[in-house]
Amino acid sequence: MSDNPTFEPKILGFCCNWCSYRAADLAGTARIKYPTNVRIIRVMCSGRIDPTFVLNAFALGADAVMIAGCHPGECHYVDQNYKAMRRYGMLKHTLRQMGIEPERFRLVWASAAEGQQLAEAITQMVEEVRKLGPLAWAANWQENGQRIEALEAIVHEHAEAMEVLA
Amino acid sequence: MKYAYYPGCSLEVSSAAYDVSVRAVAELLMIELEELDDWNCCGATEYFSQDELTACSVIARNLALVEPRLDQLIAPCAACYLNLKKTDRLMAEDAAMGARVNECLAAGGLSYQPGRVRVRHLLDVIHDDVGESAVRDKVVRPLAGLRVAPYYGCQVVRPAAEADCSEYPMKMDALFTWLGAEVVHYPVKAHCCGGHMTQLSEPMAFELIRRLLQSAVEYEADLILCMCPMCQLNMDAYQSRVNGFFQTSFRVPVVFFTQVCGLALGLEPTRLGFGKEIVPAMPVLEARLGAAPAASSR
Amino acid sequence: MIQHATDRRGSAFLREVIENTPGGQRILHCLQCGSCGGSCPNGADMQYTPRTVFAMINADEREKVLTSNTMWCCVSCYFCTTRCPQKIPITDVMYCLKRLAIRDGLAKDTDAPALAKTFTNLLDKYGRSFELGLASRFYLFNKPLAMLRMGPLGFSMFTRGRMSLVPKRIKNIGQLQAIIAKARQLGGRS
Amino acid sequence: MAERLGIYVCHCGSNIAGTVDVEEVARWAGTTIRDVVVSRDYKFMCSSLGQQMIEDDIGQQKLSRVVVAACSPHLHEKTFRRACANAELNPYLCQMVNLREHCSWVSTDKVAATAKAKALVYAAAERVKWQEPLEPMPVKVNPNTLVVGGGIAGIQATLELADAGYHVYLVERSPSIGGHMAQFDKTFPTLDCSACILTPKMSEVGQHENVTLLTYSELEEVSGSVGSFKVKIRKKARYVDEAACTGCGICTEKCPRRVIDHDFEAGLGYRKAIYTPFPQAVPRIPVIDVASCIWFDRGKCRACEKLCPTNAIALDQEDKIIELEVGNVILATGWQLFDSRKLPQFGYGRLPNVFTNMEFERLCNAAGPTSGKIVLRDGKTEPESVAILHCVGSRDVNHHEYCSAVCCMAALKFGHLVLEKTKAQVYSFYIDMRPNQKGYEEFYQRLLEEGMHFVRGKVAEVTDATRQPAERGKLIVQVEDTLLGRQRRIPVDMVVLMGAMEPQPDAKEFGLKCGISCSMAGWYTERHPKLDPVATMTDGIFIAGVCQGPKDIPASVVQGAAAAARVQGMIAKGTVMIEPIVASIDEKACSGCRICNNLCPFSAIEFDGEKKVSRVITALCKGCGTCVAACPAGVITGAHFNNRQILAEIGGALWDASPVLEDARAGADEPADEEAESALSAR
Repeated sequence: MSDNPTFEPKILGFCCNWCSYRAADLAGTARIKYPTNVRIIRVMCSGRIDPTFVLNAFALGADAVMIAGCHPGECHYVDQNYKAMRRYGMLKHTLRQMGIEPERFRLVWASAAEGQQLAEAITQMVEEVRKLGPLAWAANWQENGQRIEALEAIVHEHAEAMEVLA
Repeated sequence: MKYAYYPGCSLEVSSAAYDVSVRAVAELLMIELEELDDWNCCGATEYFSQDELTACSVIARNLALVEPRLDQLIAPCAACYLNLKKTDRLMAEDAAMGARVNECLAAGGLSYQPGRVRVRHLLDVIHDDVGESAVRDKVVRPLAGLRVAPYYGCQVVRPAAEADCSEYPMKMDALFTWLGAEVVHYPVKAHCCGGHMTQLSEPMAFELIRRLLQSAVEYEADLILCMCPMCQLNMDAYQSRVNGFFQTSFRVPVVFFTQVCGLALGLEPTRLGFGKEIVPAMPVLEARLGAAPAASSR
Repeated sequence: MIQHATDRRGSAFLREVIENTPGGQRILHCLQCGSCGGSCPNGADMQYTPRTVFAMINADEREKVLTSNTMWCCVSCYFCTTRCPQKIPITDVMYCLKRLAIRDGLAKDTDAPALAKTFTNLLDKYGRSFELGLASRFYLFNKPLAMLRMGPLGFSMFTRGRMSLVPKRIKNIGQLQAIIAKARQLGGRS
Repeated sequence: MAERLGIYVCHCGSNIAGTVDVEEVARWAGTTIRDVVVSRDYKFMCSSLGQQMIEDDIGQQKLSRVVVAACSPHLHEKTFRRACANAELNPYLCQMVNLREHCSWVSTDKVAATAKAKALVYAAAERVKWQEPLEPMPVKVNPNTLVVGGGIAGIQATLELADAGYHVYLVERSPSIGGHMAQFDKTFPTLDCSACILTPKMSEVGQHENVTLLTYSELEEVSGSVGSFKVKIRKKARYVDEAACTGCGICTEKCPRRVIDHDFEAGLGYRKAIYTPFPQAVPRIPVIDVASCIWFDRGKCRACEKLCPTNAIALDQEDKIIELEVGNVILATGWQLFDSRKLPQFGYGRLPNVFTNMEFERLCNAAGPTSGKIVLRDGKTEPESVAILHCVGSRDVNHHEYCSAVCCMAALKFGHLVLEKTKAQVYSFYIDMRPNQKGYEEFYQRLLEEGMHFVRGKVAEVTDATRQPAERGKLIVQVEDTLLGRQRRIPVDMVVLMGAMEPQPDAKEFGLKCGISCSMAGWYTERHPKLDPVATMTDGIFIAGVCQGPKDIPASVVQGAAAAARVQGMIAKGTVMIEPIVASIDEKACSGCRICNNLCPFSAIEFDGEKKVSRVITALCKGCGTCVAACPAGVITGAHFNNRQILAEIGGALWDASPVLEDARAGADEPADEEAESALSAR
């Protein structure tokens, strides 16, 4: 934990083309201000987000990753965001095993009209991650002291993850 | 059903009639009241106009005193009801404020988690929790022929229209229909009685009181039913002075809704604190309902 | 954001009121529609209707507002608050104005501060309010003449056992006073 | 082989340059990012000069990839793709960076914003290298169009298209077309009678050879995409055989069950259990309201059946599902009236002589329940004074924050009608008077002359609690006259509440069916608020009228016509090019596990039992990419969003974050090329 106020986390954001990316556009046209830490990548649907993308982002030094999609039941592709939701649940568990705090990986819903809400979610996440301090996962996780316990925990955590999926 | 009970200062002496009738009616309707031990005054509106934090802390002490096994608190006085509710909400909505209030409570070895206690008014407990059929079953002396004007005042229905509609509340109307009374349409039912203005500016306060009395007369109500000590005091105790001030001749009995409710449930007038009101209510009650038939009464 | 807006409007008073009223930033949204002034049971007696006061707050007319009778006409009936189409907590703004006026000794032609003080003094002392004590002290010090007129009322109240001669003190008054002391020390929103 | 990149950073005037140091970004990109051969900044990239610059570079510098850092791709991606195409570069080898909406407009700190801009440009540059030339897929445009909603906007759209010679299916939920306009008496500001101008259009729709009118029907399902939509429509049972019915009206006349008409007559009039909503209804074929019909209630009666001269009554009729194929869809689903009971201080529903605006329209209407006489609830007494309250449910954050746009003018119209038809005094209680279209201000002036009272103030309450004898038997309107700064109590006989326009209760679900979204207030979202107001984010779906936001008749007509024009454009083109963003499966590598099969909501993935492999049906695939992410063998590719491209983008976006660079960055604030490279080699 560091409360170093000068630390500027680097956060990667995945937005779906139809709701959240347009929400981000709306935040812009409405000139709503939020921190510059999040860099947004556009995919057609949150369902496209492959867990490897997230792991890769962390491996390349992202301090956090945000996934934003349409609200449940409002997916442009009927219900693909539910698939994103499930993958998210599983991935969150896995990441915890790897010593990554839950605050560093978030799934948010934002309709095309919710620029304000998306901006707020981003602002909040940046503040939380700033408190946590740098992740530098790729470098740290090798020497991560808790690794053994984490590995031990994996077994029943995995069971839980499966329940989330079921 | 068990509830913590916060009588409030007025119910101790000046509005004892409210207190006794509340307890009596509650008992009959199986509303178990457990008086808060060593509660303190809520500060009415007076503390908020001086110092918000002290106001909230003083009020929060009472919320903190509610036993963990109870999660609802009944306050019959409108001002107390609002203050308790307002403080709870303020602490919940403004986390910083909540923290500071708790810091103050800590000085007295207390603490309160906002939202833990749900503050209720007896009227809405009778209407929602006890309910129509249970009430109707208990009626031994229907109020047939009695024309009542239900007066809700301000602070139970506003600002949060939680206990009832903030503009045209109906729960007391409903209750007295169940009790067999004739409920008159009383357009000013949620208007202001003047509150502490009687102490500050009589012309202002008297005009407000006049509007309430006049409307009751216009709609030919036999009496006005109150659910707040301040309202009752203003309309009852000041009625003669209002008459003096406007050269009017109002003579409208103003009593607490629990008193008349008690009658319908068969309780003895004496057990309901009748006779404490300045404009006597018994004459009109007896005229409409006839003397209490001892047999059926409890 | 609030800071920004108040600075832009250039009214220090606006910021002061917003900062001292829970939910006060809604004042920025006043449409000057007047549903507050229309709703107020004492609106007719107010020097300035609440709507006008909001305009004056925007115009930084601090002294004029705090010496006016507007907030002292407020009886906390909350009609303005529930009807305001912009969700401005008007009654709470009035409380804020009362606090500021009392704190800066600007309250004019009203006994409200005195009444409030007498009331809370009794509360601090006994933990309960005490009508006779309140009435006698308040009237004695503020409107001795009115006291005579109150005589008959007091008497009829007394004969009906609706007035006690002795104040009641709560058991754990020490605890309450400790809490109050702490609150005073921390200093409340004024 | 190394690609040759061109980077183009747009100032967008000061929109981007104001918060992002665009020169620096361009300079930096040129020196830092591999394979960049040109990197420029320019005031307005989207201008013809800007585009020309790009085209020239592609030719002269032999660019193989282009990155344009400007605004949202949703705004200008087409523009720059076209520029590339002009210079014989495949448009899909151009990538946009959203510097304006996602960076400059949302940031204040120029240094931080510039850093973010660099990362975004880097990401795009890395991604574009992996992009592949694609060809958009041509789709023939079905010339038939579906219009949903038979109000004035839908009618206008229908006629524009039908007159142009194209076939239109007009679907209307209620038994007749006409919408709210059919209920009105006069229309502002010209005061011509609503029926007189509307009914001709209605019958035109009814008789038009190019129009298939489906009333008492609802859109159930929309599938497919622009050019070739498939729609399912539920034709609700009318219990009347449309072919046989002549609309003679005997059934209605003889029907013994009379009920209050809450729809067309706004509760002021009656109708029969079998009815046509109003005399000029189109079609003039009645419907049986099952809820009030004696036969459906008690199994007796059948009067209509017995007396129908053409045996058109069909009590055993059932709902029908109709399937249609259309190229485009126009939604003109309209609005509903705010429920004034939500503002109890105005007493609607409690005080008899408080009316809603829709009730008042019917009172004024010569064909209405009082044959146009303005009278109190008792049906006979003419009011001596009328109060009209503006903004009931509008401009009120407790209900609707927006302004309903039509109420000021409607209130003036009402005022005029009262002054014309009665001797009454009329008061308008307004917050702000907004007569802001052609001829509207003049109408306001006219009412000032005609003697309408105007009180600036939102009414606090309407009450029957009197204070002076003069107030007895009146409704007292209590208000602060904000221009006098004084509270007033004005006794009147009648109060009219100008209720807000609200979105249809099912607007949201309905929008989802068609793949379009709603604003926070619940109105359909247009593609661009100024430049593309009738198109939506979904190609081939257009919106018109109030469903897009509160507006009056002229504005609705304009939108109806505009939407029709857009559709005609599509039809005239004959074919539309749709984005080739679809999934494909490498059949040689597919293990046939079938995990992907059930993931597709459009059943665009079929399983080949012979070869034991899955295959994507390109025509059905909408390109969401869920199957791509799900394939355990990684043999499904999502065109234009494949793993290589996205991973490259991730690497680029984090070019300055990679731990490998940590120390290096500590030294030089400007990393040299090989550092940038090693950052990427971490991938």
